Amino acid sequence: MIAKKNRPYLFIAFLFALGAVMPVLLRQYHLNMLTEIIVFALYAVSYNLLLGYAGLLSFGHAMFFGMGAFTVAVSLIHIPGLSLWGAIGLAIAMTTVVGFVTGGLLLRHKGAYFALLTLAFNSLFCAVATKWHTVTGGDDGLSVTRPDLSLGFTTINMAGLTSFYYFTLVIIGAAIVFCWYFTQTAMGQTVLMMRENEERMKFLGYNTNISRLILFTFTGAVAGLAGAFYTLHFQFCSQSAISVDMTTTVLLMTFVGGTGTFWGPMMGALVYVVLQNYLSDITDRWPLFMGLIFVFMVLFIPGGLTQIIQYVRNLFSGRNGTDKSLAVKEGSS
Amino acid sequence: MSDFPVFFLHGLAYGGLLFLVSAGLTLVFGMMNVLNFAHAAMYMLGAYFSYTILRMTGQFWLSLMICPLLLFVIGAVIERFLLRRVHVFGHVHELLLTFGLAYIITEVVKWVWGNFPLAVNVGGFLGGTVEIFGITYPLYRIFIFASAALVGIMMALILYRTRLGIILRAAVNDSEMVNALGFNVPLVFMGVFAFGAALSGFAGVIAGPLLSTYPGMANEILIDAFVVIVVGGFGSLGGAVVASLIIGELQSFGVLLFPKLSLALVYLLMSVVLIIKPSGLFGEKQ
Amino acid sequence: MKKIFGLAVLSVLLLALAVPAVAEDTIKIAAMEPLSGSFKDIGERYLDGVVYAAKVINENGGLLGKKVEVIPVDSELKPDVATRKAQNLILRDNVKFFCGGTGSSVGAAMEQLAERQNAIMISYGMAAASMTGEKCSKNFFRTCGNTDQQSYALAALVAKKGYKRVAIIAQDYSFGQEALAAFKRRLAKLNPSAEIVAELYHPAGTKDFAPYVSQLIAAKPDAIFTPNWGNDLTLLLKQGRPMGMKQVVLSYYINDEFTIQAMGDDSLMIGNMGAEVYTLSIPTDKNKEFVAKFYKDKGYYPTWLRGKSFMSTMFWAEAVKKAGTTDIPAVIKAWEGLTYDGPAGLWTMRACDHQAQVPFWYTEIVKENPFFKHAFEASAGMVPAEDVSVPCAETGCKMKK
Amino acid sequence: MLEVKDIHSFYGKSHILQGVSMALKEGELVCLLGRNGVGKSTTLKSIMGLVKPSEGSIRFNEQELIGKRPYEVARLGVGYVPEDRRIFRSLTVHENLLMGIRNGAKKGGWTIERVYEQFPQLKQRRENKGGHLSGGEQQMLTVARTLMGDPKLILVDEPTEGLAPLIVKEVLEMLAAVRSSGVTVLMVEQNFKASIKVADRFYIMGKGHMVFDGDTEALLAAEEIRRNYLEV
Repeated sequence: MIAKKNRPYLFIAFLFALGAVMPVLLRQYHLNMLTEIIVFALYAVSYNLLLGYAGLLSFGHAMFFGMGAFTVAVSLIHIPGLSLWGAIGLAIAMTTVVGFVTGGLLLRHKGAYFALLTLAFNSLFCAVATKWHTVTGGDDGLSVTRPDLSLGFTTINMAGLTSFYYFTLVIIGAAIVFCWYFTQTAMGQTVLMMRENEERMKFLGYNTNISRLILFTFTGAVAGLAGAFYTLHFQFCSQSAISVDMTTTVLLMTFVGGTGTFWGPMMGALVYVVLQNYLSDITDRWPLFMGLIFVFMVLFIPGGLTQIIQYVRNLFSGRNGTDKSLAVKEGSS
Repeated sequence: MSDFPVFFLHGLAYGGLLFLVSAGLTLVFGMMNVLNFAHAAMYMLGAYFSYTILRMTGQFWLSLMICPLLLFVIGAVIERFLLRRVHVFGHVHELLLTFGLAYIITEVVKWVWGNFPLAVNVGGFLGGTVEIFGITYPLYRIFIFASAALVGIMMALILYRTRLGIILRAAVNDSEMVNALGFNVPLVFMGVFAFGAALSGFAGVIAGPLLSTYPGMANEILIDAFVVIVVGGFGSLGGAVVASLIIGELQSFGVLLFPKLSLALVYLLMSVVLIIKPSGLFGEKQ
Repeated sequence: MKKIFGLAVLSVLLLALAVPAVAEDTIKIAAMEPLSGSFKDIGERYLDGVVYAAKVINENGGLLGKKVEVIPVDSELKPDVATRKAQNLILRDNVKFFCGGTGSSVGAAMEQLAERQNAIMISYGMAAASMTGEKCSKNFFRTCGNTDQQSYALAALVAKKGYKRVAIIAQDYSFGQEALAAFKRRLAKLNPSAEIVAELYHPAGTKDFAPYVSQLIAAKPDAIFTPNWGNDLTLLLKQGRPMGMKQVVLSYYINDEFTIQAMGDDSLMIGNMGAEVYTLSIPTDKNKEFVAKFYKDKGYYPTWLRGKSFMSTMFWAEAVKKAGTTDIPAVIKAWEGLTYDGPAGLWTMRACDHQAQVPFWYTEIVKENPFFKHAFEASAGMVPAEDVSVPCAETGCKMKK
Repeated sequence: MLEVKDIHSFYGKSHILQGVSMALKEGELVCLLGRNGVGKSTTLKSIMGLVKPSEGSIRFNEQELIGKRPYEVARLGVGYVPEDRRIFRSLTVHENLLMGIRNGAKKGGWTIERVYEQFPQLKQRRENKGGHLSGGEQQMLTVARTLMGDPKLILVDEPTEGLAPLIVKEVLEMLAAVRSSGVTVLMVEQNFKASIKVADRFYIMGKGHMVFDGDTEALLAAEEIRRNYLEV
């Protein structure tokens, strides 16, 4: 048996290996979908750091996703000769700054107030993106072409799907691992404990406001990275990347996957993208299904897919009874 | 500025409608700390019920009475059987629940009534016009403001002149304590939520003839109503009154004075208020 | 254990993606329309016309010996959604032809995608002039009029009626701005003495039009021109009329039966005028025959949207027939300069910008009409194609061939 | 009058009460002592129905309280004076007192007039907003508000926390007076030196369960218990 401590690393390694062989196994169409899943997985992971770890329900995460998406699109169009790295770097820098500034304003509130404010701010950003036609393309959006990837010793053409898929796998994969690592660090643990007992943390001398601001900025930058790849993937960016819908999308993914674990939201992203691709082909009433899934899950499986999997696993391993902890998890808020 | 009075009237009418929509929202938010995403969907439901009643009877006043009652019942059922169940899980789950409900209600409406705008005409006395400030002005717009004023005064009387009002205001401060003092807070909450729903239905009936009734009407008003809450102060009824009127006038005069900025003005106002007074104009510090 | 279980689930889900699709021997054309959301009724009517055209083609022996298959795609009126789905269709089903009528933003994004993926995008309703102007592409064809042409047609109507004071109002985004600019340009040329007494822009989806209406009335115009559509047109009239806005309204899409119904009051609409590429009351024999056949088949009329997408699809089929192949470069080449003599007159696909040169049909809304119980259009009059044409040199299109 | 038997309560995942038992006789003033975080407040909340024990029983005048909601418990005659006072900040003092009257309470007993008589300070400030009162006044107001409901038993959570020594004395005297008027009092305290002057009997809690039960003399004698379970 492998030491418990090393299991996550093994898991990560396996995921990368699995990802690496996918272009051989999958047809182009599915590879395309998988790329989208990976991008959204990072977006969902970043959101879960806020919701699942710090207990902050934000309705404004698309601000950062969209900001990253637009930064890449606008900079690629207006800065001739900008490299892929440069565009991505700009997106991260931009979202870090925006995260820090908005975080300073918004984090003065908690709970439902925070949710409401983030929603209002998201609407503001979306309105600006729609109105500022000369830069953002307004309703028409912006089309971009992926530049080639320069690695110093060689240049890789990014026009094809497979090469872009590998690029996504490596960069986004690394970002996800970094997020996971973040939760294991002292900083991450601080945030975790903060959710459980903020008063006690304050008592012990932690500045919870600063911790929260750092986390908010960090998740913003990560979402910005996801947004950057969203533009690169579709080679297109429009105001829907920054719309409130994009926030509800990530909320749904995170919630369906389960906020209780780090890996749950990734599963949520996968299910969401697959469902969206098939359901919206089958029925034009898919918002209804989305609503039903939401209500059903809130009422009966608040722990998301993770909870179901845990339940099934418990059945197999012969442990009886459901895990009490999930049912009362949010009880104290 | 000879147009001043007319544009002021325009602002009052739209501000009044905004208040009607946000009053229930802010009440529920203030009392129960639930940000009800389904509020605008219920407002839409009110408009559609009204459409059907008008088609069947042609009686606008009748639908103005029946629709809020229907929404009251729907609100009570939602609170009793859905919202209360997730209350123990905290506000995240409450928000998500109302969020899902908003989707469901919107889709059901599209299913039942179709996807295109429906015409609602008040007709009769209210459909007429009056001469005011030397121009012809639709009476209905004045009626909107009058109903908003009436609702506002009624709510203020309940809150500040009755024992129920004391209980409600106490519940805003600390609902658990009200419960521990021997009041059936769950019942109070159910009543508040249902009343909020009824108000949204009332607003829907009023809005139908002005804005026409269509599935997108919910989302369009929701963000405006949220901005009213942010600007006015979380859960403050007086704040909602002031913020609704400010936003109504801002949009009206904004169109006249800064046509290029009209959409952004509202958000600009919100940002300024947030920076200067984060808890809103009339909000208590959290 | 937990991780391994998760892995198993993940792997199964991933492998489930790899189910192979069955290839069919049809010519596929994907119709990108909003089939959910607020503009569903528009998308569905456009789609209806495309499907009907495919039926007509298939009943007459198909295209190049194959059946035409229409794939409805819900664009949700979002360019990102539309391109994502289109991309999937290209990768999965090898679809090469796309068409659509709703949302210039969707059209612009599809134009780029078509160029990148060597496909063809056909617009029978997306009207932004720039798509065949500075943004033009060899992979993009527009069979309907564009904002320039449509504004020119309405300016011609205003000049003909002799209105001197004209107020204009539009949605504040590229479509509205382009439409107003073209209208002003043309009117100044056709009738230099006409005066624009008010020019207003409002956000798309405005709820309260009162402040705008007051300004329109204050300007005391003879007529009001607006390219507004959907609820923005309904509310402008519905809120404006009771406030004393009595003037004739000239609009792009006045002949939309849904808009007229949504008013709920015919008197708001009677007297208003519009101009379109296709409208039900075109008094030609070809059109009467088409309307009669369609009505017999479906039990309802091929109102403007259905007619436009029908003719557009027929036009495309002509091009494919002429090319003799579905090979994209060949179809592009065959279509350039091709003409189609359909129910709405003679259409010519111009090679320089892929903008069809089409006549326009103007109508006035009247109470009595042979089609509906509610008010609808009177018999249409024609504005010849030459009168609304923008010369190649003025479009701004530099097509890379 | 009140009999708590072997109750277990959870707060999230943590097992806070691990078999707490205690009993109160009518007319007693009992003080529950113990260090921070051992579960004193949770015990009161469990009685009040604000926290739901998973096992055990709580009987008040022969009625089972577990499973009852807070307002039902209150209607049986249990008053709750919470930690950090929790007056209604935006209501006036007078309105706060009105909130204490519950429907169905028997007439007589505590009336507004009697409360103002007992607490003249509150009368002076009757039109002031609750949020504008001083700490001591707020504490008075919470107790007075609870008395308005004519409780047979009141649960008082750390009434002296954060108050100046002079006010502490005043508050404790007030509670003694309440007891003298015939109301049974269960008070949670950390400040054992102050409470020793007013309480008839003491319970001391260790982590999640009782470790001591006895009167003042017994407590003074049990030096080891005091050293181990009370603050140094």
